[in-house]
Amino acid sequence: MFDTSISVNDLLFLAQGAWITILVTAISVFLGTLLGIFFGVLRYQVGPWWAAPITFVLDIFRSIPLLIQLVLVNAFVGIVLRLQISGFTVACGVLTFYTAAYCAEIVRGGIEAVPATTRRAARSLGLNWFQDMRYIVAPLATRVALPSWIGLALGVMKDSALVYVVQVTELLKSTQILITRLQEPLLLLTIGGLFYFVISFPIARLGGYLEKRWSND
Amino acid sequence: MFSYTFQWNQALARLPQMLEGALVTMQVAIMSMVLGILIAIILTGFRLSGNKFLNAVAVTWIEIARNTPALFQIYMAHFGVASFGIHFSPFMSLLIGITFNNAGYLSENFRGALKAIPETQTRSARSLGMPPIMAFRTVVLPQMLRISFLPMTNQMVWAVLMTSLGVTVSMNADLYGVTQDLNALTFRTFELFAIAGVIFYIIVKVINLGARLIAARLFRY
Amino acid sequence: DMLDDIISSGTLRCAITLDFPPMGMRDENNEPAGFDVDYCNDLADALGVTAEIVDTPFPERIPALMSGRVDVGVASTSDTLERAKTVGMSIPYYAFENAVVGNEDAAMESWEDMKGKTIGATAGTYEAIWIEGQIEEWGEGELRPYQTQADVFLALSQGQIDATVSTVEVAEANVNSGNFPGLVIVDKAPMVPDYVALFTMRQEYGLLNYLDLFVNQQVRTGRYAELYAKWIGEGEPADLTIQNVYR
Amino acid sequence: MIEIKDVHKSFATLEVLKGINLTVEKGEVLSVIGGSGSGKSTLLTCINGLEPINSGAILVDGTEVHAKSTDLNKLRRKIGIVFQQFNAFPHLTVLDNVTLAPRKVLGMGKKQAEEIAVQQLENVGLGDKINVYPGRLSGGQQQRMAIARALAMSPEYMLFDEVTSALDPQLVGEVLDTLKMLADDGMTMICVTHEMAFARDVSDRVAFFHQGVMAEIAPSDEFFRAPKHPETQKFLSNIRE
Amino acid sequence: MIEIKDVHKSFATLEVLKGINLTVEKGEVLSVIGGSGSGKSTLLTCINGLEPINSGAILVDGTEVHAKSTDLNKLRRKIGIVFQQFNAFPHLTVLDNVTLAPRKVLGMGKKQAEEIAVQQLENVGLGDKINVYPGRLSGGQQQRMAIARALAMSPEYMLFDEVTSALDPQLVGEVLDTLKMLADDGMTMICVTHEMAFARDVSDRVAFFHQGVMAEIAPSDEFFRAPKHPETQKFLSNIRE
Ligand SMILES: Nc1ncnc2c1ncn2[C@@H]1O[C@H](COP(=O)(O)OP(=O)(O)OP(=O)(O)O)[C@@H](O)[C@H]1O
Ligand SMILES: Nc1ncnc2c1ncn2[C@@H]1O[C@H](COP(=O)(O)OP(=O)(O)OP(=O)(O)O)[C@@H](O)[C@H]1O
Ligand SMILES: [Mg+2]
Ligand SMILES: [Mg+2]
Repeated sequence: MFDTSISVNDLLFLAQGAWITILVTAISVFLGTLLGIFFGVLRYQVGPWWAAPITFVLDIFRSIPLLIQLVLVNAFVGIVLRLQISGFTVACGVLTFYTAAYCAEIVRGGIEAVPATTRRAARSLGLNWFQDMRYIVAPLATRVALPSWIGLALGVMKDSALVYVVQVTELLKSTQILITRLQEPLLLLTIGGLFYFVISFPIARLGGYLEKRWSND
Repeated sequence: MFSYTFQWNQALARLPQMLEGALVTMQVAIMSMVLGILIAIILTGFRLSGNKFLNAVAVTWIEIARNTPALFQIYMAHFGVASFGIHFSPFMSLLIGITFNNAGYLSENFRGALKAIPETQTRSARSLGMPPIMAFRTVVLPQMLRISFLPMTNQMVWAVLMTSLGVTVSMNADLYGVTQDLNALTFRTFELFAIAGVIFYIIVKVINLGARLIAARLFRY
Repeated sequence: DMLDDIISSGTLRCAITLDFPPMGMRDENNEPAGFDVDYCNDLADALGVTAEIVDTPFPERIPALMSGRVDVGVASTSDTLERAKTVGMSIPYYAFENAVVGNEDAAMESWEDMKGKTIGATAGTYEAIWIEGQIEEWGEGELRPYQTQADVFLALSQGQIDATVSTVEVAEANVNSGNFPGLVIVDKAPMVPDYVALFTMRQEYGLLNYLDLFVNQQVRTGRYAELYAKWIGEGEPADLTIQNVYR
Repeated sequence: MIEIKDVHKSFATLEVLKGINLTVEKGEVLSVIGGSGSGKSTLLTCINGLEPINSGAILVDGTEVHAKSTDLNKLRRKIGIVFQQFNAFPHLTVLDNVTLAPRKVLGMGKKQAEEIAVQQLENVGLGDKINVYPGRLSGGQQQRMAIARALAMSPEYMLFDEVTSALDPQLVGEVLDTLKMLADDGMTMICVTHEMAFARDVSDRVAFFHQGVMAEIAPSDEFFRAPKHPETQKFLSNIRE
Repeated sequence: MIEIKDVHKSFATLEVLKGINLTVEKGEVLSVIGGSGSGKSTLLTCINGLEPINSGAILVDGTEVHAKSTDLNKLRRKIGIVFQQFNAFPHLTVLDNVTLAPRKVLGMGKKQAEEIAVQQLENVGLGDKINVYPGRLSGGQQQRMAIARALAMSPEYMLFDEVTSALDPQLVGEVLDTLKMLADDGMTMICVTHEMAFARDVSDRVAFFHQGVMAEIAPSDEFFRAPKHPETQKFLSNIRE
């Protein structure tokens, strides 16, 4: 149908880029979520005043462009600290905190959405703080937070397109490499976009589905 | 502790240039928001119109905007559409890319906000003898904008952050572009980008603060 | 020092820009290839280690070295004095002539027709800096600094820009590739030949010394000419010897 | 006069009104009671044309509501309606809530609209809340504001759909008093309600809806003294007064 | 025995309890009535230590609730409490709602906990709803489930905070019947309520709260027959029975 010189090899090359994208995303989202839960619970528990320093630091990750975060951290660990850290590690590190910054807010929102009376009922039954968190708050907050969390995970995946600045060849960079050689920008960009779409869309739909399902019961 | 010598003076000397870039960044962000909101309202209308074709147009737009990287969208606005012989300047490409992204996300927000407005509101308005458009404009729209105000503020912040992606379409007048050019000249990477980061941070804080002031003025209920 | 570190680690990490054919590019298996790639491999062989090619866009070359991501830059890097303040340069290992490449529709006769046109270049390169200076002198025209050489030629063939300045080798390779319809080489650019050097951390004298000697050996042994023939083809490579002193 | 003639109405496959016949005379107060889902709200929204009907006809002062030629926006000016909840426009002050329709729909001047609004708000006891936003009002005050808002259009008929059932028990009384005042003034009203005391004391007739059918209608004292339909009896006995 | 001795309690600058003295004997049923904001709910949450107090003391079987040394989680096992709304854990089935605390707090085995739970659920008439989620229950059923859940911990005291006031009128009866059954079984109970008939018929004594003060307390027949405090009289006359 198309007159194209894109070979199976090239598609595999793209798939490899997609794999890097998924890997970077998975690592960052996993670690970032753990950190985010920690910070989110901490923030909720100690109140806005005591949490102010954490809030401030996390806020930075949400207030300056990811591109600058990557360049800065890369320059800092490399040029200033002179540590031999791979670009992949820097990318995952920055994206982890980037995820954590947003995740902490989502977690806090989720906890706050659990009605105080429900928690009072739990504590009144003799459940201690931890049991209340584990058996009542966590499951209920998850329902509230999951849709936003999925949105966040997808956001991180899309934003991971920027890790090319620390020499990580992810999906979009792979696409650009092929464009360099094959000079079929429109077709290649469409294929690259399709890759993103194929990863992102089903997960987004799953989020929508869960949201619907849980809002019913 | 560091073997590296910071040379802040050299970087700070470039501050005026960077502030000029920040102005361009703000310009792009604001324009992309204004256009984005207008288009988002139209797209929302398409989705609620019941017309299959219009709905498909809106859904396609929204899903692409939400499911592909902004960088991709901006790149596409420059190199992708050029394959059809349509050329946009770097400024326009960036503006179009961000606007496309804004419109997609905002439209989804508007739809959610509309759902949150009880149907009785429209019914009350219609019962008072208002035609549909008047009921929408005087009763539904103001409430929708209020519910969407926080998401709109967030989108504005993202629009500012997204301007940094303009370098891929050879945009070098915005804050990030200016910083990168200066970096090519002086290689004070850390210092220059740290300053750019601070400027971005301040811009974002000002937006958040401004939004809060506006909200306090507009939404006194 | 770094020379010892490289030898004992067993790998040499080279920053190479892979969208700069024929110096750095990817073959049909998307593997790195080109003059610079071979040059890096030769260097690794000389050191007795294996080479690792780190694909590095032009604007990122020096940051990549500074941040310890690579050991040596083999990336057609012009040896400007400005850069030498930050990194250490070897003696030149190659020299480019620059050419003005235009889009047919822009109908240019000589390099001076670039005046007032929209000119693209790769951000942070020797050419970009030169063009910026010219535009300032002319007082009209526009520079569009793209992130990669490929984007520049893409934009040029799409007609988004009217012209670019690039090395003769790259210009010819791109024009002859047939990938970019509508490109023509207009003229030589009146620039001082663009000598490019290997670079590494500026305080690593041991390694810099080694690099100087290595470059000279490449010339002496004819490997330089051999690589030229392989990647650039007919013609004469630029003379990198010093008459009666250094062969 | 509101005439409802053999009205049938379905949502998709669900038949909600199964042939309703009913006439409400000028000046009459009719209460409608019945179980949840029996079609009471639906009937009200059909009367002012918010919902289409499947067959039959509804005539208000001789105008057929669902006729193509009827200007519904004009017709609705003479039929005020207040719903169970979310009546207030939260983004407008109490005064703006009330003046909105007179100004935009009737094209009234600002001053005149405000005079009328203040008058109506004072009638319902909200003279001192004119410049607050509805969010600051209690539920009962919001409902009274909604009544004032409807009255500002000088309607000839008022429809009330369980206007007290979303309210705290303490607040019910104030709203019912407002309705009573309206009834005493001679307004033609159809009130869907769960308040039996109100139905008995204020209305001229009471209708009982059961699964889309008007099972019984009778003058109010007769209705409560001697309900005829077995479902009516069951319904009334279930409600502890 | 619950002893409340001169308890003061403030939220920030707002004094909500202004020196409450009250003793509830084992087996006694006390109803607490009073206007909104008079501090009734606050008192209940102080009794099981959910809220700290500013001064005074609350003793449950001689243990001071707010003493540092008191193990609150342990104390709470013998004080069941049911709130006005949002009692159910929506993510757990009815059975899991009831077995959660016995299993996690008392460390009971799954089988034993379920036996007790089924027993309690049958007592409150929910024997057939064991495996549904609370979202599928009516408000009245949810409240009865909450009662069963509290009872599954075998508490010695039960506190009820307006457990019927968020319910539709039809559903109030079933919950009150459950409370009555409990009272008949000899449970010690403090019921904050708006249901005067219940207060009169079921409780031994009735207390009236007014603006953070216990204005009056008396045996229930006396309380309703001859209220002494003027505020009590006003309150009672305002409630239409
Ligand atoms: N827009 C709608 N779409 C589909 N079904 C509807 C719609 N509105 C109402 N129904 C259904 O029509 C039936 C009658 O509804 P209606 O609101 O008229 O009852 P009601 O008598 O007012 O009950 P309630 O006392 O609960 O207000 C119900 O089964 C309801 O679910
Ligand atoms: N957590 C809290 N923070 C601040 N103020 C509170 C809090 N809880 C209750 N109050 C205030 O304390 C006062 C007493 O509240 P309480 O809930 O005890 O009243 P109540 O008698 O139970 O009223 P109701 O009948 O409305 O439930 C009220 O003015 C209330 O606003
Ligand atoms: Mg209804
Ligand atoms: Mg209370």
